[in-house]
Amino acid sequence: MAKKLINGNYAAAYGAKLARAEVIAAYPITPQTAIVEQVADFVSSGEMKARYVTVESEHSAMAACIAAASVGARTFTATSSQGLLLMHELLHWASGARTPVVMVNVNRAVAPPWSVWADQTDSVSQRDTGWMQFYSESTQEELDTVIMSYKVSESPDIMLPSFTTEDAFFLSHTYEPVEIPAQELVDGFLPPFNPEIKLDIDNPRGFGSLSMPHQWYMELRYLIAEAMDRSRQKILKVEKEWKELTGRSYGGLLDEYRTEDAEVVLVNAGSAASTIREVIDRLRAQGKKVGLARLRSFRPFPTEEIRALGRHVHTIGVMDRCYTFGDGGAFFTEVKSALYQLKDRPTVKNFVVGIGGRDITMKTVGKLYDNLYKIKSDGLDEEKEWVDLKRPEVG
Amino acid sequence: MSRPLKSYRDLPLAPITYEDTREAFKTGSWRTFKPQFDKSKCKKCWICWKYCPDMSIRILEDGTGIEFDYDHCKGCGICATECPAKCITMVPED
Amino acid sequence: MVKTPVPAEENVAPGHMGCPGCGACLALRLALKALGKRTIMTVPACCWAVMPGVFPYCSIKVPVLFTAFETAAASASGVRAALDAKGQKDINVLAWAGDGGTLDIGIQALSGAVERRDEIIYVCYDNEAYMNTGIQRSSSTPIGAWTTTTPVGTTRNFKLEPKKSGVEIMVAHRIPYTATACVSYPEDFVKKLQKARDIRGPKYIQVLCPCPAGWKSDPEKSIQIGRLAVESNVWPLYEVENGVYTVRKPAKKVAVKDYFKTQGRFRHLDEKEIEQIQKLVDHDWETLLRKEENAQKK
Amino acid sequence: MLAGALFDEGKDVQAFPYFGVERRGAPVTAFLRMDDRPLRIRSEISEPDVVVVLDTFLMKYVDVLAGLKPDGVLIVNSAKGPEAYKKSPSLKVATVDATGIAIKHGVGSRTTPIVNTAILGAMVKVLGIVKLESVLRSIRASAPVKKEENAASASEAYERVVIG
Repeated sequence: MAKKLINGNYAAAYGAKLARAEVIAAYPITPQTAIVEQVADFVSSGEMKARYVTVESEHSAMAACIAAASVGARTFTATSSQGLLLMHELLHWASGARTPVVMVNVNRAVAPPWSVWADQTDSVSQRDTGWMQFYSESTQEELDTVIMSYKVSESPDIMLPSFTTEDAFFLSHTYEPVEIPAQELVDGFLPPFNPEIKLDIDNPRGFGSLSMPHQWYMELRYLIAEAMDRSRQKILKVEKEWKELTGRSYGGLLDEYRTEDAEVVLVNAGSAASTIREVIDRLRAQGKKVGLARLRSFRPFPTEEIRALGRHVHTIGVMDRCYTFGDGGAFFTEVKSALYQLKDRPTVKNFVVGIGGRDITMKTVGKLYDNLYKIKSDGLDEEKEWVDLKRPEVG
Repeated sequence: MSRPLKSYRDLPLAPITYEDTREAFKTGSWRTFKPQFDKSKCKKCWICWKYCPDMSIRILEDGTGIEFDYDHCKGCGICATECPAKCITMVPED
Repeated sequence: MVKTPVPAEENVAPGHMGCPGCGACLALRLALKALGKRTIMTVPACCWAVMPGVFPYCSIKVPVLFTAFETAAASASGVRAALDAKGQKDINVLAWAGDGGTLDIGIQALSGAVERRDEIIYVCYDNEAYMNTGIQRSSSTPIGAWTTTTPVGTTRNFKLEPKKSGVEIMVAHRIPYTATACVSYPEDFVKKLQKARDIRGPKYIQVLCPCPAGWKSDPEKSIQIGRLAVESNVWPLYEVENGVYTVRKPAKKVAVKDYFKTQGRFRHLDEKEIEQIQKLVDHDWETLLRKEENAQKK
Repeated sequence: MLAGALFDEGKDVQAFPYFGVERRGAPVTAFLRMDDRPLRIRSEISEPDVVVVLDTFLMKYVDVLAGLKPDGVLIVNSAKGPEAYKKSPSLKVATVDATGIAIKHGVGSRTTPIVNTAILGAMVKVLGIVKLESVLRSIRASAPVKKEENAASASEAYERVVIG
């Protein structure tokens, strides 16, 4: 097992290479470009036996991937921000067609204003498209999750597309020591993609045909929902296998850190989780029982795990690096709704933080935990707070 | 795999078809006029067969003429218009 | 077996939902006769996305991927890439789209695929408006035509812009082979498809498909109307192979007026307006002949 | 057109097609719901009081009586008498040769006559829910072409419809 100093983008490219993706269709967009450049290198150097379709837009990238997957090829693409938004029509299409396309999305703010920095609004706003969504905390996790995603997505009882996210610059451009699993290890873990039904001249069929209200549309959509529910166990099973092979795992759907006896817990997705772990250890040293619940999977949503957390932790802060202009950030609304059925529900506050790449520092995290303790003693101050916002001077 | 569809359990993974439309859609019901063939005038040029948008004209095995697939013919009248020997006429549906 | 003017095999089953006298139905029937069973199709939103029937039925007898409106060409590129990756040889990848799906919403993907030199045959079946959604104007609607979005009214608001030329756009992409065709000339259409099949790289054919519903014409006259379009030079038949033009000269010249007479969509035009269109048609025809001459000299 | 006439007479009315794969010539179903008080149901009609069949050829493929109330009304475009379609004693059946009438008045083309205005005339007589002149006014308002011929078809069908 060779360790290398690489950044999140290269990790994603290694994931695609080791997974032996056969068709890549991708369009460049900051800060994802190094992924597609590295994949182009792998293909040109013969390290990847793949076809690279240099499409003219992200929309065509996803169209080409869906088509290639329908022929039975393992596909890979990567995008970010505006590119992901342009793909939106076809994200619905990929899940509806049950094509297990695997993608990496570098989480980047959506314009205007223009911003190439970390923000999860792009991926979160794809929550209704039937794609599985995994959020990485580290470059190593990024590489491993790309490979695991193929095994989950391509299993016959799932057959759903998935994307793994990495925060712009905090992961995509940050070089870290990463273990590159051996090709043989990955080959043993991930069998070739060979779907039962595919575009095949010896067995002609129509893919994606029409169905009227009284016929089968609703039932076909129900199958997608069923598969998404089934994916919860599949993700855990696949991660267990990966752990046996590499010793590495990432906490399943909800990656909890020191929550067993925690009085207050922060829920977070993405790279800031590492900073939070550091702050937790320091506060724990001062006797403060704080914890972290990292949303590793946003789709499928870890409803049961969140409920289990809510049964013993009574003050929860949900960090959203996005905003829905509805009832707060998306992680907040979904965590809160998962907790709603509990007999005595915890207090839940929404911290809207790090929008547009604004840094989530240890100081900020400390402030959040202080605020949660204040809420624990004096009750909820305000349900939603934009943290580190440049506010006019008060009084 | 054309099992009868009764519940979502019978469905394939996605809306992927597995049967053609010959039996399922008898579009012959759309006609108000239908073509009739007079074999005696037929010059066996197969122009009618060539131009049929609905694959509803079959050339006889022995090559002596054609027959209509009234299950599917929509009565558009192209064959009657294009036949150089004028041996196809459109008559009202009975 | 009997010798037939076009290949005997049928790769479209009867029972499809095409209107009586539909040019686009004849076009696909002929295309799949020409290309045969070793063909995989991509079909975006268009009449042919609905005409094959509802799940679980499909009247197209070759594998077909129905795709989003903009993506016929991009999907074809994806199919080709997968076939190559899987080592599957000599399979035609046929993108089959309407005029709107090709020259309006899908032109970006088409341009990308052709510029990438992807090994695909792209056929635009051109019924000259968005017919599946009920006859709205597209960039391929001819100048002078009524549609539901160019309804004439009191302001003479018929289609005022000349028809966008898909083939000339493809010539600008230095495409190895592009051609116009018309369902009224089946042998010609089949010949061009088989020629395209044997040429490497991207190929583009735009086939005129009379549409009784949209052109407000008699179903039984669809073939005659297609012929008049060609003979009046409104829709010249020509090929361009690596920039070299070969133009088919009609035996007899028909006035645009006589072509327009067969269709209700032109009924509102007065003498003067038809005369203006006649001039435009003659001008385009001269331009085309000059292109043919220039290319020969090279 | 019928909806227009009912509306002109102050009724609340809904008119909606079963939107499917409309193709010229393909079988199509259209629905109408009317009442004196505001209508609030927004769903398909599965148990109609009245079924109108414009093309008997369809009866080979579609069970047109499906859901029709036992004492409902069936109006058929046919040159035959009502008894040809009287499947059950409680069913009230009426027939009219709308195709013949339409061709006589030159409504539509010889190969595809347009029978709906003739059928409309018959419906006025059979159902008695709207006045003939309201329907004629509605026909003249919305018929794109041959307004008088369409109106004449309706009037003649009003006279000639046979109620079994």
